[in-house]
Amino acid sequence: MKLVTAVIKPHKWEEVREALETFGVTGMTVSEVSGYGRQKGHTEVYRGAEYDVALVPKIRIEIVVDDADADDIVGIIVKSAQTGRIGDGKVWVVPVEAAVRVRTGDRDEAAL
Amino acid sequence: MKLVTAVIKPHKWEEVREALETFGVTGMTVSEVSGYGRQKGHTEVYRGAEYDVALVPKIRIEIVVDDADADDIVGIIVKSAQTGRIGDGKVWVVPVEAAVRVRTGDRDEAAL
Amino acid sequence: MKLVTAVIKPHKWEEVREALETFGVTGMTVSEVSGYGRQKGHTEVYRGAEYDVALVPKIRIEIVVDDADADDIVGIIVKSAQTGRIGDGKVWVVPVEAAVRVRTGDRDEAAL
Amino acid sequence: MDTGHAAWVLTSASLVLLMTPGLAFFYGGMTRSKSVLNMMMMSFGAMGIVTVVYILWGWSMSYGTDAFGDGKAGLFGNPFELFGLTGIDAGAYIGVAFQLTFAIITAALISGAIADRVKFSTWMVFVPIWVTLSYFPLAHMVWGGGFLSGADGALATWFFDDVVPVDYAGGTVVHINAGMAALVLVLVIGARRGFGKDVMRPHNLPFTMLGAGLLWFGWYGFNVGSFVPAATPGVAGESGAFYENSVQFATNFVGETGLVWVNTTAATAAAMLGWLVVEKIRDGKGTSLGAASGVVAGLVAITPACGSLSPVGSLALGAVAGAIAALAVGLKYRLGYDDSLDVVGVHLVAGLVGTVGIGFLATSDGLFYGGGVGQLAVQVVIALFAMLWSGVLTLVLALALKYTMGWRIADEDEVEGIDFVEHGETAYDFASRSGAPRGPASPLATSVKTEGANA
Amino acid sequence: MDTGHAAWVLTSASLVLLMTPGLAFFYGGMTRSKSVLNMMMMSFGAMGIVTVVYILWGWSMSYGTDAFGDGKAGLFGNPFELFGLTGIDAGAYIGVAFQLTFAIITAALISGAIADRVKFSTWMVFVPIWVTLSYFPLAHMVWGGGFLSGADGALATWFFDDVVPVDYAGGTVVHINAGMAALVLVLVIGARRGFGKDVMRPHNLPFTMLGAGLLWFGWYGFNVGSFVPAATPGVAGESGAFYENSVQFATNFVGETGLVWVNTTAATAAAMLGWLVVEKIRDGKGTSLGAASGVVAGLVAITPACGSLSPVGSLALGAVAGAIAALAVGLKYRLGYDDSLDVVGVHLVAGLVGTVGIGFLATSDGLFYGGGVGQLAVQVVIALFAMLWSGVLTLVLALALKYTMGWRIADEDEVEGIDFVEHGETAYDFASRSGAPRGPASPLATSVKTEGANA
Amino acid sequence: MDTGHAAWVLTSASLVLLMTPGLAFFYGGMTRSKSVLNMMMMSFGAMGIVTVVYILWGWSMSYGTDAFGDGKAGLFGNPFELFGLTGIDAGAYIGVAFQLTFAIITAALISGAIADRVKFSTWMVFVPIWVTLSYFPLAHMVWGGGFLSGADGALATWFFDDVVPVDYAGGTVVHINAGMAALVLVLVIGARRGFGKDVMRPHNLPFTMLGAGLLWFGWYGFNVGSFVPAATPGVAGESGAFYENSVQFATNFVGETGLVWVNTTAATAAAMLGWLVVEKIRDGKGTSLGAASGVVAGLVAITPACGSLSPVGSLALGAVAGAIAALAVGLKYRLGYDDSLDVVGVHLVAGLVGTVGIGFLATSDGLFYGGGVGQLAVQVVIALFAMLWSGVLTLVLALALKYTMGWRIADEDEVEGIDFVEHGETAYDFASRSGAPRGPASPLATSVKTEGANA
Ligand SMILES: Nc1ncnc2c1ncn2[C@@H]1O[C@H](COP(=O)(O)OP(=O)(O)O)[C@@H](O)[C@H]1O
Ligand SMILES: Nc1ncnc2c1ncn2[C@@H]1O[C@H](COP(=O)(O)OP(=O)(O)O)[C@@H](O)[C@H]1O
Ligand SMILES: Nc1ncnc2c1ncn2[C@@H]1O[C@H](COP(=O)(O)OP(=O)(O)O)[C@@H](O)[C@H]1O
Repeated sequence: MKLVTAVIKPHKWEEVREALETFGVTGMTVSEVSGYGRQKGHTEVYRGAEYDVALVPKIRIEIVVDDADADDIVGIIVKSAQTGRIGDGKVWVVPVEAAVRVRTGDRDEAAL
Repeated sequence: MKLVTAVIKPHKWEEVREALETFGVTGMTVSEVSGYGRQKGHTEVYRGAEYDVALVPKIRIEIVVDDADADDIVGIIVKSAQTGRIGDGKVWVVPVEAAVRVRTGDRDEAAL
Repeated sequence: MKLVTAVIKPHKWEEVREALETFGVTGMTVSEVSGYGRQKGHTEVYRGAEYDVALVPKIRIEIVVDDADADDIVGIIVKSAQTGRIGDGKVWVVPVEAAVRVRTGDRDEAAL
Repeated sequence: MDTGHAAWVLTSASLVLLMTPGLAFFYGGMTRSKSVLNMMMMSFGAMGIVTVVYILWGWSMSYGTDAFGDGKAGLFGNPFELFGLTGIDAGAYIGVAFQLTFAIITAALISGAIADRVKFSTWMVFVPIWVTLSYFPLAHMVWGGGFLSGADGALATWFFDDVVPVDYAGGTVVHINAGMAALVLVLVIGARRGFGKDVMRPHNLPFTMLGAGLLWFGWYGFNVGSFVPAATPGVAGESGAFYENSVQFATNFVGETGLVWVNTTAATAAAMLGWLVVEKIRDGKGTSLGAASGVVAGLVAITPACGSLSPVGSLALGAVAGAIAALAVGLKYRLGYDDSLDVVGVHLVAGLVGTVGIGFLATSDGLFYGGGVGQLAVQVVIALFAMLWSGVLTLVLALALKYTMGWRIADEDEVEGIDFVEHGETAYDFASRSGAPRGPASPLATSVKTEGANA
Repeated sequence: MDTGHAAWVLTSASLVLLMTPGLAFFYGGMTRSKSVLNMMMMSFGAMGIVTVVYILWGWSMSYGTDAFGDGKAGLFGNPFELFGLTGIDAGAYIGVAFQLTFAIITAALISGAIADRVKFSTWMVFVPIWVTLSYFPLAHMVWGGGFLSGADGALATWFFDDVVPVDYAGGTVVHINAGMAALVLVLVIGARRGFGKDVMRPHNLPFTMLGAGLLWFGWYGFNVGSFVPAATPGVAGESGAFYENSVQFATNFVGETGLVWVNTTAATAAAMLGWLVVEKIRDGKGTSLGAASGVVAGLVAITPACGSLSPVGSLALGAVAGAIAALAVGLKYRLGYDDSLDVVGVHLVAGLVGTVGIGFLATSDGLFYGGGVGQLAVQVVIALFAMLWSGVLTLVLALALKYTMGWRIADEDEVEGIDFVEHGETAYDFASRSGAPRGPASPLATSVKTEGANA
Repeated sequence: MDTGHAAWVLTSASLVLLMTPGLAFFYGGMTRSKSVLNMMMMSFGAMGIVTVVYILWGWSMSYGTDAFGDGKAGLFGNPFELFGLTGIDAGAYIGVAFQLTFAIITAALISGAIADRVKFSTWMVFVPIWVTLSYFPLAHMVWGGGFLSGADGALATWFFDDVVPVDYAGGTVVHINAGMAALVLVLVIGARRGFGKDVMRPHNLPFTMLGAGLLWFGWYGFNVGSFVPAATPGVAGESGAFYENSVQFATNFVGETGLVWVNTTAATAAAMLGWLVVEKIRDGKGTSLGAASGVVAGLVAITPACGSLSPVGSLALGAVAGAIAALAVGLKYRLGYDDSLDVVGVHLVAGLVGTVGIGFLATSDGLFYGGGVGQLAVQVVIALFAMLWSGVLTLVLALALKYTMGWRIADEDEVEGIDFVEHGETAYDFASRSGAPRGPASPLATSVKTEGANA
């Protein structure tokens, strides 16, 4: 299995979720993170003091998938999360040696 | 070494922590995440407008462990996090090539 | 490629970011997490009831890097995040099989 | 003016002034966390700009002698007569104090309908012009002895020369006026990006509860402070006339203010319950947002009627107003217009319920109390006239601004959040997350520059 | 009634009304974030339902003529005599206004003891019945010339016919009554799931500070507004009688209200410091929750005593009350009953300290001022009687509801959070996290449906 | 004292008391989330300790007969004369009530300058000594017929025997005094760790708006409550003297209080706009923090002047004060001193603008109204004297504490967060994150121990 991790723009979350659902992804784990990269944060002013906000909010998605589906899923995410503007994010894939469903103890493919 | 990642129900955190402590896990990194899966979120109503909340809160635990301990630790987590109801979560294992303790610079097994 | 994950003390974030920038790291993903380990949380008192706070806040940094840079980057993080006091955190490295830049679809090294 | 009465008017003016910050929280809690500051700034901005224009020409337009005609039952007072309050009787200042707070909150009420999407600069231009075109004239017509008062030549007298229209504290001048303006602005400005699709739920309901609590508290000044010694028409203290602290005056004062206080409370409580019951039946649960909304609906409905009803009549009026408003707020989704925080559903609807309800429930001559249809007809007439006046003038002004300054911020700015875009701020920075107490300064913002300060 | 006095009573009634939203924040800040809305709704719900019953029969039961016997020193007034306030003297409305706010907050005070776990529907049924059984009768007995007043035939006169029991603003009627009811409910309803094991720390201490500030502010209406012209027994304005604004009345009014204001402030300040000192000694640190709690403990303690003590005596009473309450709140862990937000530890304990403290500190006849034990004995007697009355009637009612509607929500619902389960809401949605300002609508909630609105 | 006047003073005292909790929110919202409780505790702590010392010797030092000399135009009253308020006229309590609230907020104002870094214990020792050395004497000098009053032998009479210095409600006694003390403390205590480098932005701007709203509301008590019947010098009711409720008194009361209310509002509104305009020009955006700050700057500036200006003059004074303060707050970065929440920039600067502005804008004898330079000169003199007095005494006290108890908490504690370190608490626990409504108790805090409670 593989662990696909995607970092995307928050307002694309809905589209990505729908695209993955359509493809048949039944589960994932999501978290709010901050991104640092080419896309720069903005500047705020408090009583004349300017603050640069270096980071921008992103949504981080983790999905454990069968080896077979990994590429398709990466493709789907890239497609559905794309705006073409700087800051769209990254997707990366890591090998998974084992997975278990806590409720049942089912292992690996059966766990997903 | 391995990286064991577990996504569990928030109110099971205490039990999991205690079980791992008993086993001898001295450290881990925890974060609050949102889960998407068979367990569905609920519906809220604001001035007659219904909102479906698609995600449910989960706790994400990351533990870097010796190869030897990986299976036991996965087992302990599954056991202590289980309620038998949908939404209990997942545990997965990923290979780790190196680990360092920042304070000392100790590497790998010594870093844990 | 490798995925370097670092868990550090929050107030060291700035230094780590600068050190990485100097080295030429152009992007990373950051999140606020809670750490459990040798460093103990503190105790609060509400109307005479004491609460132990088991976890301490940490910053979690994820960087996907070229194989070549992995060790240097780990070294830079360790160096810049070090205070020598308990709780400085951990850094670990995991293999990455693929990476994509969402905006362009560029893959692997080109995606970083 | 009697000193006891004066002490109460000073208290009341301060209470009504507090209502606008209260409104900022009532509304601010309902917005998304990226828009709360802008929502509050629309209220605070109104406090700033309306105060200035009220002192310059607002009082004069409201309570000065008619600008045109024989000076009787006119549309608005001469703005230059008492410009800058120069040459007014010292006894009138206390009336200015009380009245300017009404002008402020009326303008601020409108803001809830156009949350999250309007240029702050356009709002700050809209407000002073709107109060000049719509508020000051209506205040003059209703309370300044103008066209909607009981003065001879006034509208009511065209139909029934013996019936005096009743608007104790502002059902027409404040709520129908603001509600109608809100409706027009929503239609002119359009819906928020993602309306009906994205989730736009309240980001901080305790703030909304706080706002409801402060509004309820302040409303005692609004309603009970509107007591007018029978001896003078017009607003308390306006003329600066002095009343002997006679047994007679004291008895009137104690009796009327006590009744108005109780009625205000009765209607508010009943409306809260009315709204909760509708929710319980329709959605299965009574919500805190519903309770807060019901409180406001009840306060709005009783505003014009608080001097004419019995406590039990007030309970009835409140219950009806709460239930109707609870149903009304759902309509916007059907009709597809984005009255973001339900200003129309609450203020226009409940304002109409209260203004017209007087025709049924007035203990003196309400339909249910054996009175004829006269009062009812007159109430309907002034309500319609107020809607017409406010609607037309707001439309003209809203369109004029649309094609000059423009109302909307850019779509992407709306997504990013109006707080940052229009004010360069973020409402909250809870440095480290819940449960992780040793909060460092949030690591997510960096490198302070202070050139700004040196500019 | 004098107009200056009337102006102050109107202000006071409004201030006391504000105390209940203040309480909603004092309590709401102490709950967990998943329970804050329900906690606030228990207060707002009381504002709704108590207002209705007070207007219908509450005033009549409190200040009407005795339901039974010779109409003297009875247990409660005839609920039907002034039902719906029909036929009351116009001058009495202002008294209704002031008194109904006391009934509201007394009921709301109880809610803190049973936070996080009670069906909202059961609460909304409990409140109106409880005020009818326990509050209105005690108000009648103490302030309505009833069994705990100084009237002949009253309890006190059985022991010492010359000593009049003192409860200036509600030590027995409000605080001992609410505190005792809270204790009974906790025992009947039981502890929160995880009590003593899970962490249940305050989720928003600034809200608790806000609540303490608003309570302190409102309490001036509560205590200082309770001034009663010597001429009449019973509550200010109750009779609607008129007082000449003579030098004599003015002097009494200014002197007594000034003293009560200062005493209220003195005791509150001293209690805050008293609580902080206990914490500093016991836990090593003075906390903000302790300061807020001390403020309330001081206000509670001075409530019955504010008219009888000197400012220095008030400092003493406050310091003692703050220290004792600070120690008392710890007991629940020893005794293992879950008085969630310490209603017993604060209101019952400090209420007793204040009521009994009068016997020691009253400048007229307190033990420390050379008075005999008479006053002390009488104060103890009325305190015990109030505890007995409230305890028994609350127990009966609580058990009746337990076996009919039931009190508790399901255990899993308690874990999930009562706000969602009972009200279908979540208090907060800080869209994107701290430090990440470009907050989009939280990505974690999706797809708005509005059928609900069309139902 | 007239009962209407008394009713207003009671209301005003309560309003000013509320200002300090309001200040706690105004300041608390500006701190980082790890410091908010400590910031609020500095205000609440002042409410506790100042009340105690005010009752013991504060009133006596402020309004007692001069401690030295011929009892005329002295520096402070004899602390033992009315110690513990024993033997004061009953009519004076209401004056004590009103005045003690001024002492509380003056001390609390200082705290904003030294946010996040000061031992709570040192603060609690500083406050009572500071009010004794700096506040009570200045109150005596200005309002107690002392050295800065119009009494013969007073400072002003050395220069112009016909000009009476004007400080209606506390420009010198409160704002210049607190602002100067803040400046001295900042220099003695030093900057926060990371000042000018780390980001220290407000963690909860809605709280700051709430604070501004409550301050504005409470300020009506502050200014309008300072009305003094022409008949007596000194504070309203101080003497307990009784005024016939004559047409004359009523007319004065209504006229003066009405004007003061309107002027207060005018200056506040104009200052808010003035501050926003400066921001718009300098930074491109008007901020909510700017609006809130402008509100306070305007209130500060009009405080001494509210009785002497016309409404239009008040608009002018406010606009100037708002603009100047907006520029002044930037200076600290240039000068590199960490006046954390701009107490100097707002209170000292705007306090000077208002005090001196009277010399220009007073309708009676201001320079712009054809008066001579006399008033202007006198205003400058009393302002300088107040700065000198406060500066010197604060410096001595601050240094004494620095070398005894010490002011600063440890650096690492400052990083960790003063709330936990000094109070053992964390302000917020938003159990589960936004958008994830089924919040369990935060999993991040564990195992409750209650031994503490049993200690
Ligand atoms: N090397 C990296 N490792 C992990 N995350 C990264 C890396 N580079 C970028 N990111 C994430 O991707 C987001 C977008 O990257 P950015 O450089 O801003 O734009 P783009 O990917 O379009 O060039 C960043 O905000 C960050 O969260
Ligand atoms: N493929 C997946 N990859 C990553 N996390 C997953 C995946 N599937 C489920 N999860 C996580 O596990 C949680 C529980 O899964 P769910 O399907 O709801 O119940 P169950 O595991 O009992 O069948 C989800 O909320 C999500 O956080
Ligand atoms: N085995 C582990 N797996 C993942 N994270 C860990 C592990 N051990 C420690 N950590 C993280 O590293 C942080 C510091 O570890 P700790 O034991 O407290 O100090 P040190 O690393 O200096 O010995 C912890 O708070 C936790 O976030």
